[in-house]
Amino acid sequence: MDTASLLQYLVSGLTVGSTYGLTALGFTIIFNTTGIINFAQGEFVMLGGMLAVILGQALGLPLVPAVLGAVALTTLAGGLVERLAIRPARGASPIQLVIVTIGVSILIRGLVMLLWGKDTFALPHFSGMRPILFAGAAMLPQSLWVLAVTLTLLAALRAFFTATIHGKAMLACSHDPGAAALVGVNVRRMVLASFMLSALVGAVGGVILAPLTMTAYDVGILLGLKGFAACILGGLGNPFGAAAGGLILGVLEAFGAGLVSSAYKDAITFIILLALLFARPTGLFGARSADRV
Amino acid sequence: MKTVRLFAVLAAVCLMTLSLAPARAAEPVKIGAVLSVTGPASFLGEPEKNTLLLLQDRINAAGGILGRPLELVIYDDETDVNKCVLAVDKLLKKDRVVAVIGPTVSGNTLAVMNKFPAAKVPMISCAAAEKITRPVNPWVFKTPQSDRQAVARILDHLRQAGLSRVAILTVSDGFGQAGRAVLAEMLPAGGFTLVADEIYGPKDTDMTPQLTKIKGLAPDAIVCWGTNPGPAVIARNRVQLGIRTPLYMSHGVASNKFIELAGEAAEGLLLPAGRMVAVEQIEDGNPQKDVLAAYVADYAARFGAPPSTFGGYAHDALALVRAAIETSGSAEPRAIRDALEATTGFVGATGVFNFSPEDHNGLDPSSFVMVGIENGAWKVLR
Amino acid sequence: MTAGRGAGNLAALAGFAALVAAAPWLLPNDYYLSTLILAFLNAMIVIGLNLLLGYAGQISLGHGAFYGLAAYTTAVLTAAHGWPVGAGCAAGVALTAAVAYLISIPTLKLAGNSLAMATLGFGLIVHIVFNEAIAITGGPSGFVGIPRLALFGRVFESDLEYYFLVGGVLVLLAWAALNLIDSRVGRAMRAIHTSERAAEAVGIDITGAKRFIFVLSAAYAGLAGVLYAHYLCFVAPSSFGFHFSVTLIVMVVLGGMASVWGAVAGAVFLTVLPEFLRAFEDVETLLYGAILVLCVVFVPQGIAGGASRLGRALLARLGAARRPHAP
Amino acid sequence: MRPEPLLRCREITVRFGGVTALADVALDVRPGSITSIIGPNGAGKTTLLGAITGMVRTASGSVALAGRDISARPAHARARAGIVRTFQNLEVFTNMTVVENVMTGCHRHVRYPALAALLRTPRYRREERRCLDHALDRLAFVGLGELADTPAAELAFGQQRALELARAVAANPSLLLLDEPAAGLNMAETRALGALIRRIRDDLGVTVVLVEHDMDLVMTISDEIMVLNHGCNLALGTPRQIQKNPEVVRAYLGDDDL
Repeated sequence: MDTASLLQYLVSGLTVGSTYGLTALGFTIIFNTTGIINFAQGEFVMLGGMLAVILGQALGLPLVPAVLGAVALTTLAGGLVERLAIRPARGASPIQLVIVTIGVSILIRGLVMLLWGKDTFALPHFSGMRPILFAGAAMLPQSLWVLAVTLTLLAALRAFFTATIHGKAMLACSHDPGAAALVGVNVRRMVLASFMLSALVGAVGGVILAPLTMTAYDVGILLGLKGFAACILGGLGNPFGAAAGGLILGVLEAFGAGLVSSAYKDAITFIILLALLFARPTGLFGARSADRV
Repeated sequence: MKTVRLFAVLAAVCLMTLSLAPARAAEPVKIGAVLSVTGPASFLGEPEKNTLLLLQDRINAAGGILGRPLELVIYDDETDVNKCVLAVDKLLKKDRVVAVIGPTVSGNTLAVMNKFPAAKVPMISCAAAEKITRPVNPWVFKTPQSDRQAVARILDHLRQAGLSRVAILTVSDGFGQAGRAVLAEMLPAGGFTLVADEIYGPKDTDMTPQLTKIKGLAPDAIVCWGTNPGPAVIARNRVQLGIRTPLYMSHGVASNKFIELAGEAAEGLLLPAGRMVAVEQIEDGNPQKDVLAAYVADYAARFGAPPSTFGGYAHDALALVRAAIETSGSAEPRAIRDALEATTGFVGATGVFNFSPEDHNGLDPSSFVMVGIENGAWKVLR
Repeated sequence: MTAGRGAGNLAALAGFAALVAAAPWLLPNDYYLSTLILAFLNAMIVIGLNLLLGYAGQISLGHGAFYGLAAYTTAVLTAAHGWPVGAGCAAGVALTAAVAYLISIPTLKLAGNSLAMATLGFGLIVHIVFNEAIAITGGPSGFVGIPRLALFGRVFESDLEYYFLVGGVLVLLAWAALNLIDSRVGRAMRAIHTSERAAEAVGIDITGAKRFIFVLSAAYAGLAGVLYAHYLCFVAPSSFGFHFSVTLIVMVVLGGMASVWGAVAGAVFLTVLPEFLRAFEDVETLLYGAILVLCVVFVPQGIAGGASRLGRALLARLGAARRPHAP
Repeated sequence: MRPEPLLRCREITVRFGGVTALADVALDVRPGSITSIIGPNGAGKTTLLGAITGMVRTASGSVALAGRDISARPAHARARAGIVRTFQNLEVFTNMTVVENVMTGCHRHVRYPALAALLRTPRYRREERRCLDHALDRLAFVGLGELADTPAAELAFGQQRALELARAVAANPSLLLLDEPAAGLNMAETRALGALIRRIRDDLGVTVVLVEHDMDLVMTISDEIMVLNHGCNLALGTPRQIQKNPEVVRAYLGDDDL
């Protein structure tokens, strides 16, 4: 096994892993504020990508406004989800809220399918498709975009949750909504903000990934699944853990496919993930107990 | 008292209508269809459904079948085997159709096939698997070519180009699995060396690990068996990794969507495809030319885009049933089946069908041509 | 009183059995029988899953895999190895229970989201094996040639016969679940749901009780799985994936947590609903999602909880005497 | 000559991370006695109950019940051996009725295989009948007989306390550990509780260990009192002896305002 191949596996793994990590970040935001696992998170990623394509193709917008528009619209959609589905179900148990998010994800998928059909679309690469070569491995400029955006978002979220009053208020809502309300935090507004913020993060992920992975109405399912796995692996509630968990998953898959068996690459990944989970039930970087359903 | 009388009158009216119904002159010919209009195989099922709707209007505008209007009952199985079974039951037991078109995918077809001999209704599947018509089930037919015929075309081309060490990269769904089995059988039998047998998932978005591994084995050619969007990703990854080995695709990507998705990375790729991908390039005198030209033009006029070759499977299925009803002069299921089995020289969108009691597919490799992609367009290779 | 509730259970069970028996004569045509057969099979799994999730409070996103494991086991044994159907079915359920037992050892140490992830991972791994072990399972395009169910020399050929068989098994499984809930084991699992400490304090072996209920619930899924395999005579991996496991959870919650009849209602509702929505074609998916959301928002206690609340409200309206109790 | 103790704890040490919660604590409980454990907040009283019942991992030490060492047994096995406890925060099973709560308490002495329950065998019905009668009897004992079919979640706070007691005594324990049973009760309720605890000992023959802050209750009903301070044994004696013990007085005044 030559080093160039190994390096290529690593590069591929990190690229795919960023897609999982980006989705996982969105899970973290909503979980940290509400304790809900948002099954519609993958749908936010899909919406970002699809809306960018639609704005670009149907309305003929150039790439940058199309991307910004897609992110803005998806953020709005996140707010709508909270107002129309989550807020009316107030008082429901966590598992019922999970069912609500499952319903929402199916609804969003159905709506996108109805409006724009079942085809797959590709978004143009941001900085062209000429691969960057180093040490025998090839990487697309878009992969650098993805990695850079993942890291930037991660740093921004860390800063937001630890350094700003809003971020701290959102965390407080998850720990004890009653107490948070007592000290003057508007819990409802925080929940709304968390949905919009995570939709925004999801949409940014969606538009940045769409050139590489292409997009269609149903890409959110798999991303949501892998994003959830990344979250649990990294430790639920920890943005750093979520991103790291995503990267680890991606790298495991790439090496599994390249070195062991491409047919069983997902099985290999999940076996390792389960082994890690049994060893550390709260995830690799998780401190808080994660015993919510 | 009044209400009772009212009910009595209503009941009498209902009874009369019921008893009169069968006596109406032009009772429609009911043909059912189960297609994967949504779900993973919607890229097949949707054009199939559109095609059926198009043909229904065309047939009814021309006076129907045997002077009776054609009524299609189309159900979507969502590419789900349970829903497919339910839909077939509904067609056979509730709607009482005289023939069934579909299902779209092989797995669903295999799941429902055994219901048809019991119901004594013919089925014309739009799925490709060989197991559908081999061994022959008297009540089951299919319109797509078998993978074997597509692979035969690719092997001919490989042989002419003098390529012998071949790597295959197939998708882990029913389509890829069938192609992989045929490739794994026919490549060694044809004197080729199978140097790599890699798999990717239908939803995977990056195949560079598999291609890196293949690159390291330095094959003469790569054959990829899948349907959109996977092969487009593979074409792009191939360019990204700077692989110059010729890449053959399956007929599963023979639609303009593939060229759109793969973009520049599609240049120079080769694949076997039905003649429909490039109607204007069909040689004069080929009987399919007129059939395809009319179909493509009508479809584009109604749905705003040219049909994919998959729509042709449904086109031929309905056209075959219609012809069978008209030759036998009866819309009874058994008469349709007998007439279908006796059909020869029928010119369809996919090829020329010659059914017999031993062959319920009726196509040969000549229904495929090898095409290449040049400057973002299909080019038939001769 | 417990004895009183036992009688209530029996009455409900008898009513349900009568409804199941009468249904074929109430339905306009045979097609609905196949829908009901699939609905009843789902109901079996959901009763089992509700024991685990609704009563014991342990989530599983791997029940689709148990369902599939049993279906594939009997499929392979009967079709490829010539086992009698009865033996294949027994082996299918037994293997599923055995696998569930092994899985439960590491898995049930986890709780909440970690447990969800672990069972989900197990389900995905099993699904990948169904897909890739082509020599045994037939791969993604499925496994054909499974014989129809034959027990004691009798082949269940028609859908009507099969319907009565599946309906009968469902009534039995519901009866057994009701019995279990009102037993030492049933109280133990409900105790674990509210407070593991308090359960331990009265001598309940938490690990043992959780493991038992996990295995039992997998066996329910397994029984449904073998009946499914010999009904369709075809199995494919896509029927047993992540999506199906999630649907099962939705059935539990929508039907009503901790309610056997809720499980049946949830399974039948969500199996039949798409058949009704089919008329809406392209809007179907959208409507399905919207209905899920609306159900949770407006009937948070599930169909069973909603129905019993409605019933109570009606009773109160009618002035029926409710036993007063001190504050 | 003292009789053989029912419960005998020796050198119990418990550490949470770097903090030593209990250090070499010893405790003997005479059969048929009411023994109280008191001490300032944070003295390790509840931790000691946890160590006895096996819910808290001990670093070292031994626990013996009726002369048999049970130190290695998990919590549920110790409960089966006869040590049953209640909790400081109410731990009523809110998803059951009142009588079902108490029937759950019968877990250790109602015996039939799960298969018997699934198939509703005669043995299952016989045992369930017995269990129900026993539970109703215990409910009546604590004065909740009228509320058997009420959902447990609908009970008032004091009633939930009584229910916990009924559930605990339904297990027919040989040793009952009560963790602050008077917390949150008013004076009248506390007096009734004291009488109930006595009846549990006198009528049901259950040995009681009581962790309690309410000194009136402790002093009235205890036969023997053990004082813990900073995780160590501080004193042991009758209520009268303890009240006069200067170290105890200092521990309370110095550490806490109780």
